[in-house]
Amino acid sequence: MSTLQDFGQYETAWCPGCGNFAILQAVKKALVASGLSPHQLLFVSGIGQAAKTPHYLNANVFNGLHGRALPLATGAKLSNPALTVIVESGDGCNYGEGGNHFLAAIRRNINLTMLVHNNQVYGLTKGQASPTSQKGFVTKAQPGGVLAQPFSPLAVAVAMRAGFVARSFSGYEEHVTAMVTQAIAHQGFSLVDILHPCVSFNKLNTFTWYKERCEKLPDDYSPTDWEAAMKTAVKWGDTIPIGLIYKNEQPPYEENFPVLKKGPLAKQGVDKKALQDIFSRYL
Amino acid sequence: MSTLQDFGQYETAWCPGCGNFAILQAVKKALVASGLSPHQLLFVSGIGQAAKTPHYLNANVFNGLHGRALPLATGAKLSNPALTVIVESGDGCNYGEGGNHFLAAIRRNINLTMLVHNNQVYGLTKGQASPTSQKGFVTKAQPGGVLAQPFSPLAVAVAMRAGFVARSFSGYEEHVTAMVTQAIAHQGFSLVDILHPCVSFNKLNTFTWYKERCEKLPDDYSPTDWEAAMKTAVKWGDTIPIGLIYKNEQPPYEENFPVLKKGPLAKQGVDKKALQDIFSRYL
Amino acid sequence: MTTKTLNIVIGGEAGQGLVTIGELLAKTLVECGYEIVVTQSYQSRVRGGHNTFTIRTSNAGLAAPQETIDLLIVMNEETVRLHREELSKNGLVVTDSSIKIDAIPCLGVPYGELTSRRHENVAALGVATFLLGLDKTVPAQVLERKFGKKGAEVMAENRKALDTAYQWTSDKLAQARPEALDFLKLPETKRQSPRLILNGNEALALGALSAGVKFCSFYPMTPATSIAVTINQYAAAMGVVVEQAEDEIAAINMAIGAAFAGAPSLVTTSGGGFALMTEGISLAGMTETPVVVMLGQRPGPATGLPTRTEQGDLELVLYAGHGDFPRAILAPGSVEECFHLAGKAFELAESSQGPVFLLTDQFLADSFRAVVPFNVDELCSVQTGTDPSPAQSPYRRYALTEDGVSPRLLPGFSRHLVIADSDEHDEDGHLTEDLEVRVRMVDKRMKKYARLKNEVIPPSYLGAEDPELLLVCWGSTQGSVVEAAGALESAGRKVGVLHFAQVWPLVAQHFVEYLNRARQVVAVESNATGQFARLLERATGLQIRRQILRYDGLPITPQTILAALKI
Amino acid sequence: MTTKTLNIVIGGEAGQGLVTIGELLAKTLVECGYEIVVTQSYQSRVRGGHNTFTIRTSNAGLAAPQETIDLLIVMNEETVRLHREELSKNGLVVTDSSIKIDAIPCLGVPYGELTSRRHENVAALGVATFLLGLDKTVPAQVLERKFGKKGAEVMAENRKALDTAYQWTSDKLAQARPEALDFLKLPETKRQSPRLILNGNEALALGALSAGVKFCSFYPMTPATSIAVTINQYAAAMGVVVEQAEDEIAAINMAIGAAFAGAPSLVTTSGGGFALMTEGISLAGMTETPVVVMLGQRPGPATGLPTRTEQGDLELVLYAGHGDFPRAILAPGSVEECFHLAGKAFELAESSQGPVFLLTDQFLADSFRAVVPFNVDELCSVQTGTDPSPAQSPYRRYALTEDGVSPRLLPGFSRHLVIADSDEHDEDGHLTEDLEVRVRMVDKRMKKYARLKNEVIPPSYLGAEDPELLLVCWGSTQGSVVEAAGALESAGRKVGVLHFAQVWPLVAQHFVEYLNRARQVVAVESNATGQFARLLERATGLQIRRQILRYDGLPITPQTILAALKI
Ligand SMILES: Cc1ncc(C[n+]2csc(CCOP(=O)(O)OP(=O)(O)O)c2C)c(N)n1
Ligand SMILES: Cc1ncc(C[n+]2csc(CCOP(=O)(O)OP(=O)(O)O)c2C)c(N)n1
Ligand code: SF4
Ligand code: SF4
Ligand SMILES: [Mg+2]
Ligand SMILES: [Mg+2]
Repeated sequence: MSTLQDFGQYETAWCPGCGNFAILQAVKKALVASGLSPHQLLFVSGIGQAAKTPHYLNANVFNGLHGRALPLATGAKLSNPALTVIVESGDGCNYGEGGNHFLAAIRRNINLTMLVHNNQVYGLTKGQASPTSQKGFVTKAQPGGVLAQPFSPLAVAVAMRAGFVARSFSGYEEHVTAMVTQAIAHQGFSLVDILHPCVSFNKLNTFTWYKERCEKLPDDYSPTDWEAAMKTAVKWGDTIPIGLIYKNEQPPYEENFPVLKKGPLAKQGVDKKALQDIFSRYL
Repeated sequence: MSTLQDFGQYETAWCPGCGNFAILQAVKKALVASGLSPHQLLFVSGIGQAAKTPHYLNANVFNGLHGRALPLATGAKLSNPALTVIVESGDGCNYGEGGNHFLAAIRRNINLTMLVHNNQVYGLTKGQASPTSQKGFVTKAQPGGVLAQPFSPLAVAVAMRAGFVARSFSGYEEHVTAMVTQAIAHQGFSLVDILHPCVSFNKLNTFTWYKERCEKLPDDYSPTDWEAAMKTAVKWGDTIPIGLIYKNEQPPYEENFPVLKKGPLAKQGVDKKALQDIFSRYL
Repeated sequence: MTTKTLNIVIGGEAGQGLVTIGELLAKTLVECGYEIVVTQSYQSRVRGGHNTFTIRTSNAGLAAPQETIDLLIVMNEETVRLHREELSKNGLVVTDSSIKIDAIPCLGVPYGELTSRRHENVAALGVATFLLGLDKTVPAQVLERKFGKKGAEVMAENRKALDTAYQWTSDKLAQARPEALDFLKLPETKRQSPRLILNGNEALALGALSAGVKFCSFYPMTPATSIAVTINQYAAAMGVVVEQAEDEIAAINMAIGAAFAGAPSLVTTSGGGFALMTEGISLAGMTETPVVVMLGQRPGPATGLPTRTEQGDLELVLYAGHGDFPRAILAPGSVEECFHLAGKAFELAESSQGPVFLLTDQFLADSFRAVVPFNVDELCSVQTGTDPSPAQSPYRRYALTEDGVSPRLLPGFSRHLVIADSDEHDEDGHLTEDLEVRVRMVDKRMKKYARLKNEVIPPSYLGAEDPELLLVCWGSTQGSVVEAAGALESAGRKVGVLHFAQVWPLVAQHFVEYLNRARQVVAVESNATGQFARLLERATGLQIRRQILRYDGLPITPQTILAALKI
Repeated sequence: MTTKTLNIVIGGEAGQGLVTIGELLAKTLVECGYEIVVTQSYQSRVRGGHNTFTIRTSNAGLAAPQETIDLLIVMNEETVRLHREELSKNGLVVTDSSIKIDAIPCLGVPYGELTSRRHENVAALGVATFLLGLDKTVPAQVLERKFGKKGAEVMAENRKALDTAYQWTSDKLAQARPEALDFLKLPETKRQSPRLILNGNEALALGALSAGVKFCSFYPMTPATSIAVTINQYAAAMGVVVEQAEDEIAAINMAIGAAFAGAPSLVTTSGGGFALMTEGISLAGMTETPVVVMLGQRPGPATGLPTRTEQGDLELVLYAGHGDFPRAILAPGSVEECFHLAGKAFELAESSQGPVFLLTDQFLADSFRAVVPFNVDELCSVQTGTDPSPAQSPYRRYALTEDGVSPRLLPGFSRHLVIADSDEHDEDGHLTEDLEVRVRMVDKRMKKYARLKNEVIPPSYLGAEDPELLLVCWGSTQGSVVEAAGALESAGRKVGVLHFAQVWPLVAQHFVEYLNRARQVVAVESNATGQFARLLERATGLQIRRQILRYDGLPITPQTILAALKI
């Protein structure tokens, strides 16, 4: 059991008006709603504006390398499955530099919650295109506009039948809270792609732009229908669906390791009897 | 114009019975059918058994690093778009080590032909699981069987609306030839995932196993219908569809660069007048 | 002519427009004929925090930053708090009059009364123009060039802000503090013929363009991003393909592919990104593909201090890649050298058919200087590949030659087929398991060092014939070391400076005499362990016992050196 | 007791089962009481090509491979062609009688008549058993252990093939070539108490298990794969999670995550894969996370010769990662040392809270030897993390301490929160832009070298007090260098051998005397440029003028050294 206060209140290095503030607040609320205490949590992030988030709340934190939060979190989870492990980073970090790990994490269905602050731009490095930037988006580094198709994390995740695939928008703090809470509760890999404005570098996908388009999924939407989910996942236009798009219950990866049933690896000693048996195989 | 003889006949380092032989032969036939001469072609490969293929035919070749064929090919294509660039490597190389480049190449829609020899195993390193290995597949490195879901390259490629997405099977040499020929003709990114048996390390997905399952798409199948393609792309069971699953005509990436209209970069000198103008901006 | 040197610091939060004031003032100073050295200090955030834009200026030659502050233009109170200790004896703070400062000389400007919020930075320029005694028409022209295109109205507003602030300062100081006026007034100087204002990264970009770079791949990383971004700005005009890659591994492999296909190719990155390219570097070495890597250093390990400066990646670059193969490493000491060595890097990459590195750092990357314009007609660009016409069939990409360099045909430009392989290969480029061929190929590759050594830039030496003290440095610290040496000379000591603009390969004959001759040798570097000193020891067998090392993320200044030497 | 040493080479194509014969024969020899040194040579392909499995054996101690062949058991004609020049004076070829060989001593075995195709390798074992004069019951027991579980029938068939071939050889030689018999017959030796037969990689795996490895991530790469695969074989029994990662970058980051969460963690790779981990190494350095990396070296650059041996990655490992931070590098010289240093690596990683490397190579990885069983009770395993109970709140992960090592709490094991950061950070682990803190943190990290230096394994010295010739070596070449030194001693020269099982950090006092005392120092290494010699020069300031380098992909043998020294 915890309260909002348990997660602290810190000064941030974000720009006034940035969507990250709302996400931070929603995450704290979700942690309270999940009944988790700071010491049970491990936040793992990469590098970027979003990746600073874990520094702004009380928890165990590993702020790792740009793009490498997922494998680091995977190692930590496989070392101590009792930890609730949350990966929190930006679109560039997770879908650009870290794209290969995104695919692998989905395939493993490891029980991590992946929160992607998706502002469709590289914020911290001052405004280059990210994999989710729209075609034609003009930046200093892309003076002729972005030439590639944007990456659709949800389409790929649903195509790969990821465990839990959701989208939210920082403008709806309660919605973010709900999605994050559900994602944490989900046993297996869960992705929440959270759209949010970058007031400094993305003048195209602004708060209003998102607000006008983001639309909650209808109440009767069934996230277990893969075909419908696939169609929903690729929707991106005048309306952008937000909510739990797809869900697929499978045993999480860590349950495949009988040794992890015995608790965290750090507490498991060396079984000298077993070791002796192994040696004797080489006699 | 070329003949089969132009592409030579070499001794290989493959195991007798390996599916790579048929693919090599089919590729040569496709080159002839495409009317390409050896010097117009650049084959780029990574490292693995499949990645040796370009050494066994006459063409320009860059046999690069494990997993890095796609970016290398992208650089070459953007340097000289007149080259027909074909990427040829294994499932481990392209979907494992090189997964992030696979996503990026699709997003760019760069005009490369990507031939993946998919034997669902790491052949050259003697039989570890690859990203396409089936769940439960037992190897020396996975004594308890593979724990993750297999990667479905076609599902991801179609979900991302890749330009040309096909599957073939080395047991049907003519089919491989046809798919590769069409892929070369396609202007934009094209993927042909070619299933083939590894007689040495994959005792599960054998020639017979594939033969019993691979089924050509019906004549009336329309590869431009995305929803149908998505359903087809995820089919993997008692029947495995082979053929052109999805096609999506978009201008290829290299056409975005006006400078490439003037020919290969190697032949473009330094425009001193333009340079002088640039200098004067800093006065 | 008396010389005067002033250090002007503009400080505030990120996003407060201090870079705008700084750039306008720097331009004004240069047009008036002064020299400048800009140092930018900022944090890894987009808004807030504490940033400075520092212009050191003089009517005499200048190549180093300075630690004390003569004029401090502040956008917030915090800046005063953080820098008040650094003010020189007559140092003056210029601030908004709403900010109350005590116990130090201060000029409170009522910006709110003089102009609108949007024009406060131009007003600050007006204040500085008066304080420094500059010709008022110059900043007006500078503004004209910057805002002229935006229409007469915009221009008029800016002009008004400038004039009003200038006039206010004049009136105010006439009554109140004329002594400050004198201290800050720059001596008159000759207008020089027009000079370029470039920072290190811009100079690298222009140097690469001049040398004929045709392909540039990168993944954004401070402080290297602006090299690629600057090239991209001119990509259409100069016929270059610039590609932001999905990651650094893609960036280096793309560049290798592009170079193989004939484009002079460049990759820009910083230490962490370069670390990811290590395997690719080895590929360039093995396949003998020319590729230039420009690395903007910042403090490590890992993410470290992303926006600060350091010279900590020398050993990383020297030993990057598994296996032995030749390479060259350049390290420009000034903005001008950035331009020229960018060209040299492309030449060396092509002539040695392998990777060539250029090490810069955040300090130099962001440091604006005034540079005499380059003569376009004298600039040479690199020729890629070998003429295919005399080649025999079958063409052998890795033919064994006297000097290890084989004719490099480009694929698709003739009927000859070009085969490159990351495995050990035979002369024809196909993979081999013949272990005698292996030995010949290693020897062939290593032979290319002879050619690289022939083309080495020897270190520059400045100072007395028989110095009692020899200061050894490399890369961006040159200006500070030279200035420190000058100060020591003035104090009566015999000092020499040996600066390496190329740090690998080293040809001991070029400089060992200097090391031997000096009574004491001191290495000066921006890193924690003296990486270059170690390399010199390796190359000469001589021990360099004393080192001045700075690794707090700020550039080495003349003061750093003098203080360490306890002068 | 006379000593005799024989070199037995079994050669043929990949897939012809020569490893099976080799392993059976090696086991037989060890059980009979002989020493063995196995060398495996194979190509980067699965079938075909040319492979050998070489067993050097003796009734005396033995630690090196040999180049001449005394008994050549061939599976195809090509093997004869490739190796006939290497046969010793009385060397004998054993071949299928269908293969016709001229002008060299040869025993044609009619395998087809003696047994079925499937049992030819057991028949070859029978022939060898007779030729070497071994007790016939021993290979029978070896077969029993290998095939016994497959049922009486299988066993009987194998037994029959063995006996028939043994008998046939006995009959044949009795009439035809008794002199060959004498040459190949091994002197009788005492049966020893049972010994383990391990190759280098197996010993590393068992060493890691004994030390308490709990997490191992890897991406397959020759010659390192079998370390992780062996650990995985026992993962369930020993409580280890072994994970094949999607790439090497994932592998190192997973290991760091697992180690942070408390598991003693290991990554295995080769040079090319390690190159990709460079950034991750820097992360381990910055976050002070213990992680062990075992690197199986093979010839580079790039893909190089994937199945051959080299010692070319020393500098890569020493300088991997941007920025300065401490590390240790171990390099076992024997299979036994592989076992023990695996344990040492985990200890050092935990005590210094950072990356520790162990360098092996293809030669050692694949080289089987007989090893006296380890005493399980004497083995210590590593303790991870610090007891949280005395920790103050708020816990500071990077608290500044005397020796730079901070108490390392594990996340989730107490109410204390553990914060690790790849940016420069404060004592509490949160990122900082305070440049004074930066300096303190660099100093803190570098201080840990003192602890590492205290725990250094000094090089081992063997030989005369005042040698005229000192051979310096590291890692896997130890056996060959010691044997070469022995030969030189027998020829009347005074020789010493200095072997480094730890190559970083180096404590000059441990060995500089040896270097100074010797008239001539010669470094022996398997790489093209003498990387370790360079490192010794760096550490001592002494120049090592003579080097014996081998870089054709084969291991250094005593003959390599003797030939180079022209003895
Ligand atoms: C290996 C490496 N490459 C590049 C960088 C530079 N870098 C830091 S953050 C960042 C982009 C961040 O974008 P995103 O993940 O979208 O986060 P945001 O700042 O937008 O929240 C980059 C390229 C780095 N730190 N490390
Ligand atoms: C960076 C790097 N990591 C690992 C390897 C080792 N390696 C070579 S080939 C290969 C797997 C090949 O599998 P796949 O791509 O499926 O090709 P196949 O042999 O099955 O055709 C691996 C892991 C390498 N060469 N480089
Ligand atoms: S740059 Fe953009 S993402 Fe970063 S803090 Fe500012 S508004 Fe937010
Ligand atoms: S190992 Fe498998 S993929 Fe490789 S050549 Fe043999 S059969 Fe083919
Ligand atoms: Mg972003
Ligand atoms: Mg494969």
